[in-house]
Amino acid sequence: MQKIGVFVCWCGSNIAATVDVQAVSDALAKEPGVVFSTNYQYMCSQAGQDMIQEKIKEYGLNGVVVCSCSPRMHEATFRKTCEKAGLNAYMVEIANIREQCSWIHKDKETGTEKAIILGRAAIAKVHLNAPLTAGTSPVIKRALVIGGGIAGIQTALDIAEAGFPVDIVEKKPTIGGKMTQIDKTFPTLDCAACILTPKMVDAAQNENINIISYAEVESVKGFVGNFHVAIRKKARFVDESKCTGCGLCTEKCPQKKVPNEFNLGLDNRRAIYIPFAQAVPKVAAIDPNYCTMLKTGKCGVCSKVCTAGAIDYTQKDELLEREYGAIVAATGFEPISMEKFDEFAYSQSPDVVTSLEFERLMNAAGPTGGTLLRPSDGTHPHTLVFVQCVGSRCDGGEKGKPYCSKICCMYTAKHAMLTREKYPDTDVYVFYIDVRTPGKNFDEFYRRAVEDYGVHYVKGMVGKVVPENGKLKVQASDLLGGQQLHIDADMVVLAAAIEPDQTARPLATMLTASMDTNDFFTEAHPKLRPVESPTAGVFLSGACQGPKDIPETVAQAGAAAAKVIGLLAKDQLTCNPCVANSNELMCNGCSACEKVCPYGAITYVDKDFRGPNRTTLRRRVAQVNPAVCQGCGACTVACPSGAMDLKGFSNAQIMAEVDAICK
Amino acid sequence: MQERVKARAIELLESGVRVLGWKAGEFFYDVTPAVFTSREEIEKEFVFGPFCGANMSKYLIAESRKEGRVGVFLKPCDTYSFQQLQKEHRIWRENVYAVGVQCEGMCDIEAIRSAGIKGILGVDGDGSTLTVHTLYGDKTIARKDALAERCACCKSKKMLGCDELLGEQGEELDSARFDQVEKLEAMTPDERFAFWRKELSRCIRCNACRNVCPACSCEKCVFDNPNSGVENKAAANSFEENLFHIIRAFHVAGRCTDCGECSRVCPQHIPLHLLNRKFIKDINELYGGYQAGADMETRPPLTNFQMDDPEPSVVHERGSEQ
Amino acid sequence: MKKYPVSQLDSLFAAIAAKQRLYIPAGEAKTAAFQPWEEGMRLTAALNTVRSAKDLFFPQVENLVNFKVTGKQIEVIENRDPAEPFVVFGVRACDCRSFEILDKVFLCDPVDTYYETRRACGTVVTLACTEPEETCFCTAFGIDPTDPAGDVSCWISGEDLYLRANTEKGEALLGGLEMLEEGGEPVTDKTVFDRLPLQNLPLDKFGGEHMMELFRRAEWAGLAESCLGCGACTFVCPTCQCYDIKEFNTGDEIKRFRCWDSCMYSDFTLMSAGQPRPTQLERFRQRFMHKLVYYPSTHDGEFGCVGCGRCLQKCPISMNIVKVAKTLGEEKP
Amino acid sequence: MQVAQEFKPTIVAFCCNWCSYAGADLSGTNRLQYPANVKIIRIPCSCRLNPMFILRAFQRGADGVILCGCHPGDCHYTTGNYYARRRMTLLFSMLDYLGIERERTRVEWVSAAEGAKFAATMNEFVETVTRLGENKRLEDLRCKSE
Repeated sequence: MQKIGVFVCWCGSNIAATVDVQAVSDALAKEPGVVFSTNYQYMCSQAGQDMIQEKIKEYGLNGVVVCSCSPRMHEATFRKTCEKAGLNAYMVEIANIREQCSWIHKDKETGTEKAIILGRAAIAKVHLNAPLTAGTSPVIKRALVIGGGIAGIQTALDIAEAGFPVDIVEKKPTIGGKMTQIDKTFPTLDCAACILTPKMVDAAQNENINIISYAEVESVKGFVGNFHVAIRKKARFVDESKCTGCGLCTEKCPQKKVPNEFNLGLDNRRAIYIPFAQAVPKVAAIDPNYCTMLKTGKCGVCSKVCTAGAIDYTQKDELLEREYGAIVAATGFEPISMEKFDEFAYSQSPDVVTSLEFERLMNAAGPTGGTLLRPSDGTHPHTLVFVQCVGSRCDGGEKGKPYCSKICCMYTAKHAMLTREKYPDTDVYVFYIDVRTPGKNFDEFYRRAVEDYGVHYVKGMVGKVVPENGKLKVQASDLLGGQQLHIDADMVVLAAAIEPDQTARPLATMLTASMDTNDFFTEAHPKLRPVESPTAGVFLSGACQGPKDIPETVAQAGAAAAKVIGLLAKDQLTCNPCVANSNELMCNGCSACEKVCPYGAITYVDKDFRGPNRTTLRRRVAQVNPAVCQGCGACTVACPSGAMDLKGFSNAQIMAEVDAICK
Repeated sequence: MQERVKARAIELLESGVRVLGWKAGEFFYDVTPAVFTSREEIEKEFVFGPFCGANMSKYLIAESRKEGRVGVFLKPCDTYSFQQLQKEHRIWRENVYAVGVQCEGMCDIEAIRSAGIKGILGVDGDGSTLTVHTLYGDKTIARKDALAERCACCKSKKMLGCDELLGEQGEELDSARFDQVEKLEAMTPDERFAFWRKELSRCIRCNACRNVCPACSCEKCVFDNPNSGVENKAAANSFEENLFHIIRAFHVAGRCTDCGECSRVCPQHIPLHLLNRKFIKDINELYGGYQAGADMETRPPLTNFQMDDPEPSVVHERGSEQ
Repeated sequence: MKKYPVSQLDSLFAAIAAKQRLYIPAGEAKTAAFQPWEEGMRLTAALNTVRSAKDLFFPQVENLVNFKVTGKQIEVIENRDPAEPFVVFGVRACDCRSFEILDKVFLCDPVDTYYETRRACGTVVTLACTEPEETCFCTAFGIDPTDPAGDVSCWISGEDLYLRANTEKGEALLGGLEMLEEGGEPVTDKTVFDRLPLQNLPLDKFGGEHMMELFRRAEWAGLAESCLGCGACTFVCPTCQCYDIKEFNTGDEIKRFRCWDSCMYSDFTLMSAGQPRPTQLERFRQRFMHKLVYYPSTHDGEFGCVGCGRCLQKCPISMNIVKVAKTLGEEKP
Repeated sequence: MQVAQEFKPTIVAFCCNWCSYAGADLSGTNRLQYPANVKIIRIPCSCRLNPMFILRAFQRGADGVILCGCHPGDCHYTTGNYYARRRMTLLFSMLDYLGIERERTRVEWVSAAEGAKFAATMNEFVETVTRLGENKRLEDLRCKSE
């Protein structure tokens, strides 16, 4: 018989308002095995925890039930508390009378009644709890960062600085990500490349960082501290170890008509190319979709001109098997496609561009060498219209995204400002729903655009853009002026919403990390654990978790790195002791459990058992590896004889809860 | 066939293996599974005839663990159980010499009795009608009426995984074995409930169905295990009747080869095979055709899945007009 | 001797049922059972029921007592089923004999009051056999199926049902049935019973004398080897009397009940020390030694079997007391 | 009808620890109401739910049982809910086959982000079961006392 203590928490008024905590602790005091029962304002406070410890000693409690908030919130807290008082951590059960009771019921009577039942269930379970001791599993001291943008680079650098080896897997031929395509950064207007490329070089030179570019993660197995990852290194047809990055091949290649993705197709590159001058690694890659040699077997110019003899048309994809202790997702974002927004004539006129394309048009390394020219006729535009929230903040969402993309207001202010600065003869209009400028020096920045640079900010949405003899007829509403505006623009710039990279969803599935409905990774806790995924050992860096600007991304990247370092700094991880174990006397050896185990934690041995009348029987029985078992319980149901049971969630315990609830 | 089987049994015995077969009883129909260890025994008591319904495969769990080899005669349907048990590592194959025996369907003495024939002393005639000798003179019955239900809708005459075959290797048959299940499915829930109450309320929890079932070969059955939470010795009320049969059917789901022993041995003639067949039918319909014991490789449906498996709500949608 | 036209059995049953609950063997042959009579219910065509008449006196599950625990208080609550008089009609001679065997067990000191009450409440109306099954061997135990005992004995002969009261209870029952007319004697033809294949069981060796010898016989191994360890034989047997006492916790009280147990079960009389009969061989031997040796040895030679033949029909592997008796009973050369 | 109004069914909701239990918490955090006769039991994964637990619940007086787990593909243990899905499908089908009201049992996939869905599901389920009335077909009278 257990000696159980019951501790009912008011959670200030969160619980006490709709649950008569006194009545609850009184009612539960009458339950069999309960020797002490009380209630207190904040059980999780130091004072509350002290009381629990005190009572454990005073009454020699060997079971504790805390009626409080969700176990997902404070189970760990109270387990530690009890452990300090010499009680095994797994002799504690939480009755969730806040999230699942006081917060969803208005009527105090109902709430109280339900709280008592939930308490009873927890007590019934504790009666059957047994002390559990956690096993340990070793930590592989190596991290994987998926995505080589500013987020991934920063995370990798910070981890590497702490002395742990990191692999960066980047699907493009170079790291750098979106930031490489950006011209200047708000609110300081300093050059993006100037601050990014040194970091890229640092990453390349750091002996703890290994960049696996032009590669993608193919499969992830294992668990925290012990992931097994297969990485597909796509064939570049260029030997990285030999290529010097001289770029001769990219000049001689006869295939000139390849849209240059770095400039978003605003100009062309060759079939063999180096994405941009500061690429890391600075190694050419052959685009198999355009290379005549690879397609027809005729050409081979690049291999002739390559003095380093780095060209290798026979190169194949390479599959790397690596082991990691932690994984960071830093898969970043993409602007959404503009197809669905034909009212802005994006597909009809080359002079309607997205903001990112505009970045390239403004960029010295861009298609126009940094002078702003209309893509259609290369003339200098005089009237520019910036359209905000294209695809952002769309209710319904069938067309765009329900969320705010967060960065558009600021980069548009930047664009407008830069345009006016470089070309004072231009008229710049910005159509907006709201201008959102929270952030250090953000609002000042926006006001400078309006006040010092005379950018015309118009509250209202653009209804239609019609290309008409070389002009773009913009039809918009001015909500404040209460009038319809008709502007003959030379260029229209669309602030396209941003969405998670397409590779994020399949990756999340591989990582068993959950995602929200917009395919952003969900964090373990929206406030308290923003850079961790609910899946242990998987961390989140940058825009893959939600829209972010550069400073935020870098900050989160560092935070993720800190978490990874904290994990890798451990030699052993204490495993979850709530694992399956098989009662060999009842095991049939039928392998059903082994088949459903996702971790391969179950193995079989032939064992001799004492049979009746001093005989021995050899039987095949299952054995569970507690370090590998993650405690899902699939095996317990697959096992017909019930030989397989789950510690902490045993058949008996769950049925006891059922009984208590249905009583 | 009787003679061929007997002759082979003797050869096997003399080659040094114990022989597991059917032993004659007081009457012509009450044959008992037995291990034969001497030639005389076989000559005197070994039978293989229309009343050798017993499925020998389950005995192999124990027999194959003993010293030396055991020879066994298996009817086509028995071979499915035989293979399923190997799949579950229950039979030590190396200690077994399996002889497949082709079968043209077993008779069921209970079927003859239900035809109102009393005091049965003997049966002969292999044709379409049987002559039954009784205390009250001779009676006749159509062979099909004397046939065991499971044989009337035999699913396969294929003999699997045997070391040798007596008689022609057979084929899988497209049997009408799901007809009764469909009939039940077509009923309203109330009718189904009434039907099963009537049947299951007769259950006396003698465990014959469980103990004869090759799939029910657990070292310790949950219903005998005081710690399982469902242990019970008698069906105290309608709930426990349901509980026992639902859980049993569930535990053998995807493993039951539909050998029909459960229904054969039920002293209360509860059509237990209709529970197992329901699962088999569902599995076939929802997850693609699967026959337990048909091969050694395929993953049993309950330890397997497809990403696009139907949702549990299909149950609600099916026949939701009711 | 009284008589009544068989054609009007319904009204006879109605008359009895009007006064007290009446059970008759009804239902289709293969699932015949003693059932509370209701309008239109017919006697089954089957010679005998699947479960014996013992159920009415010693049901498979029977409430004993309830406990209610409040704090440290344990309250004991009587919950035995109410004792109401009933009549069971159509009990065969074999089942009727089984009551004597059960009485010796349950009514000797200490008396099983649950059984006692039911016996006191029940009036047994037997029915003589005319068409035995090949599996019948009651005659081997000195039972005359054509002249059954019971409070009232009945014969169906020609168009009529003949009734004879053997006890006061019987008198009382028949006395209350005005529609009965005085009648002559039924004609009974015994010849078919002489043709019964199993009537001459070699039983001389059984009983107390050769206990240890029989216990040690090597044949047990062969007899028991294919036993599945199910309880079919036990539960259809009219004389099996073993039960287990179990408790069911409903959450607010504990119900103690008893239910039939079977010596064939692996957990039968399981003790903290373990299983006294570790293999099926011992369990199997126990059951038949009990029927043929232990029981007679303690009840002046009376066997614990009545030859109803149920186990012959119901055993999944057709192993039964007849095979055992013949194997062990026949003198070995 | 009147009775159906007053009748308060007992509902047992088994929730997987990673998605649905968190979803339930979220509906609490967002103060989304659902009837108090829903009581949640936390299990590590939907694949931990043994059919015996469901029958046990009905035996002990539950009128409806619902299982909530991660959406297929999002299982914290990768494959658990796929097995649960098959098991429950077959079990429910069998219960229906025995004539037990199919609406008493249900599976719903609720992610940690779907607090609203959780509340809605529970409201809807309680309504359905209330309409069905007391569980009679799978009851154990011994547990109905008092």
